Amino acid sequence: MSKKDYDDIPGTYVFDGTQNRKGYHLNMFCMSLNKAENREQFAADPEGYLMTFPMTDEQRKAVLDRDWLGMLRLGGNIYYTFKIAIFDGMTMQDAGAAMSQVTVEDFKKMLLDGGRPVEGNRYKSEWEK
Amino acid sequence: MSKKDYDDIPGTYVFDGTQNRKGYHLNMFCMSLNKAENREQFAADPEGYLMTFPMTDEQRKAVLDRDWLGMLRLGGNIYYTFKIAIFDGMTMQDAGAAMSQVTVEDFKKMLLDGGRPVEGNRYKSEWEK
Amino acid sequence: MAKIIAGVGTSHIPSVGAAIDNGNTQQEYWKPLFDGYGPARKWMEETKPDVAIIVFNDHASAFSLELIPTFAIGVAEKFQPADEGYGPRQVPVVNGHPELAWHLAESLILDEFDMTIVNEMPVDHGLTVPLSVMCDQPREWPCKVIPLAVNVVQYPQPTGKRCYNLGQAIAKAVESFDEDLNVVIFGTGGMSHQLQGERAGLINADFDTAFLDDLTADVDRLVKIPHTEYLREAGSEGIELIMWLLMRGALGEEAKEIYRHYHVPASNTGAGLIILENEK
Amino acid sequence: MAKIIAGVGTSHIPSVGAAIDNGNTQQEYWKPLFDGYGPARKWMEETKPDVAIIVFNDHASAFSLELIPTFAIGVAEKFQPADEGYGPRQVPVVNGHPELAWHLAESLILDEFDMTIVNEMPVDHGLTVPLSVMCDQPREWPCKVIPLAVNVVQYPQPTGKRCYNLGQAIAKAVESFDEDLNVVIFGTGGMSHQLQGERAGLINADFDTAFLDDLTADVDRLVKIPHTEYLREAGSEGIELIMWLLMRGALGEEAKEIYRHYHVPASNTGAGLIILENEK
Ligand SMILES: [Fe+3]
Ligand SMILES: [Fe+3]
Repeated sequence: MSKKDYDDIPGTYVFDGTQNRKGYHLNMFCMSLNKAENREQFAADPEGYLMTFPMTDEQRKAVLDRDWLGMLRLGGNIYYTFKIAIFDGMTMQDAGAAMSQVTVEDFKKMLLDGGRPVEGNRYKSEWEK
Repeated sequence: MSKKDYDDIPGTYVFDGTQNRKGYHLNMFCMSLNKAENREQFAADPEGYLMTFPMTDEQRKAVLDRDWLGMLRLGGNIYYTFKIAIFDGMTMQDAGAAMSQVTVEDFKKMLLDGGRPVEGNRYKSEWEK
Repeated sequence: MAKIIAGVGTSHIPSVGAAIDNGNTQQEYWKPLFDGYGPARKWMEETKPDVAIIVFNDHASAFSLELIPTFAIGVAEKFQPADEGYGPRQVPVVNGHPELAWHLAESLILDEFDMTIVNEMPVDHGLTVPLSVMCDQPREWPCKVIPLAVNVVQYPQPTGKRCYNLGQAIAKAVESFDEDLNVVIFGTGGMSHQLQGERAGLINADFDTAFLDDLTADVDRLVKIPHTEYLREAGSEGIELIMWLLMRGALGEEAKEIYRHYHVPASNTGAGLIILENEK
Repeated sequence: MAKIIAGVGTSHIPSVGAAIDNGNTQQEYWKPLFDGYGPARKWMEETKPDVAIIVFNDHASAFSLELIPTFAIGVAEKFQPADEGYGPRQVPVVNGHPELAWHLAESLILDEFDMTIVNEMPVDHGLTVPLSVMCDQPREWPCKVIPLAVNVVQYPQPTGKRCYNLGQAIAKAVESFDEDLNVVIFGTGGMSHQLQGERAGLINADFDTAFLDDLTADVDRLVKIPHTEYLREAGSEGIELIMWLLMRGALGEEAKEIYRHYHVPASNTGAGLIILENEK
């Protein structure tokens, strides 16, 4: 796909058509967890339940490993992958800490201090320094 | 609902919001006949199958009686109610004849002769003469 | 660079599909209609488009009253023929063009058309009959297809003007796609017909002929036809003709008519077919 | 004649709903946020709107990637709270206003907005949390609700400009409804937040404050903010703020700010609330 002007935002996975195509079935699995009976099935047999969706093995592994960044890279959409976090009883802070690879305490503290500042976080080039 | 400028077209049931609200469940029943298993159920027990939809008794009766005009008046949409005609093995000419209350032969003949003319059929007032 | 090379307008009558599927096209009733399809099929074979954008309406097959999109674009890899109540038509699966479809969806939304993006959609006679009209009975459809479904089932349909403008935006979006593709756009449905009510069977050949004429002679007039004029003059289902305006909008102003066929009756409908080519 | 009397902008953070549902609003973490909601709730109680048009986004609850409408208007009698994965929120059912909703749907489509009309839609925190923010925990919601769902989950979202224009068309449509109704419109979501990726936790209070200011001081600037600026400056989910522009478009140019509250953090989000009133 063509280059987009949002490609240079660091640490951000814009869910565009390319990501949609990659992550379609991964996200549809996530969505299925809206239903209590599906949550029960997934709890009882995670691997077996994942096999009922035509996802890639890499996507299934990312789900089983709770590799939150991996899921985004494989086409996951945060509004969908967060359903797995809900399933696990995690909060948005837990998920945010995992994706930004800090402890939950540090992540919460950053938010109490006003959140991650935009300064220094606008462009990939700023992260490469 | 407010008066519409299409209200004066004779013999025509414009499926607007008012009709949608009236006929919603009737039409959703019709739509269900897209599925083979539902067609089987409807064939085996028409009344029982109709009771699984929250339609009015009047709507159920119109379906059972194959009262094609009645269905339109009760909020049916032709793209939906035609599913019942398909179920019955009827063609669009059979349904057209029933709704315009002529024999199928006469209806087909009218079409072969170029169809119902628009002259004399534009306004309700033309039919009232 | 991709480009739209031509537009096809054609009715999408279910019984025309059935006549093809059941081998009845040479019967007395159907022969005059299918004789007229011959040259169009030849044109299609020679033109060999890479992609057909097919503007059609769903007839309570993929969408129900639960959710009624005004414009829905199909971005999937494949679209299966729908079961409309008789079992699915035995025609080839419809292969999509997800790259171009996503490019269109993204361009159109940023261009302020409020598209619904659809990943799963069985396609009914509205889409498969035009393919049969233009391609007969191949083992595989000869091109990729991007389905563009327009609501005509629920009043109010989008205006003819809005459809025309969407066509223009599609042409622009196709031209910004970075691959050499020849694209044909189909506008389907119509022409005059009324399926419902005591007025069922209405056909207005004068209206239809003027519509065919003005696709090249006076597009402005067509774009301004209000809904009630379609309902009154072309029958309640004649309003499907707005989909032809979407096709027309995607062509250049100077597009030329290169073929036309009109026949009454095909089932309850005035059956039209037109091919318009852009300047090369 | 119906009229839009005011607009409310508010974040729709799930954990704010949970804090209310679990009786935690007086905890140290939540108290400053909820203290600021007090005057807004009082305003809501005194204003007693008949109908609230709530502009929100669905978060993979009613809609999935199967079908993504850009703008969907709910015309049903009732909307049930959705199960988002924890079981549905224990809040009252949301009662619709089908007459006004259909009037809006018909007017907007004829006005060339390509609405999707929805008859069945469970509503998630995007809609119910704003009701809780403004009405606390009543046995019944104090007004009818027309849900207007905007796609923000799939890029590209509609532009801020398009949202603003839709708001303007809604105001016009409301005014042509033939019944005396006081209508409030809610724009929900935002403000700055990023839920995903290595940059998760981004909050930009300066951006948010300028946005609140310019809802009265410089709407033009807001309407022109491109998607990438939202993504970069307000975080990838900060783009939900386009829904506030839809609300703003439905108000008169001279609308006045009568209340504002802003607090960081609420979960991972800059939580904003604003009330704008039309001239009487
Ligand atoms: Fe059709
Ligand atoms: Fe949200």
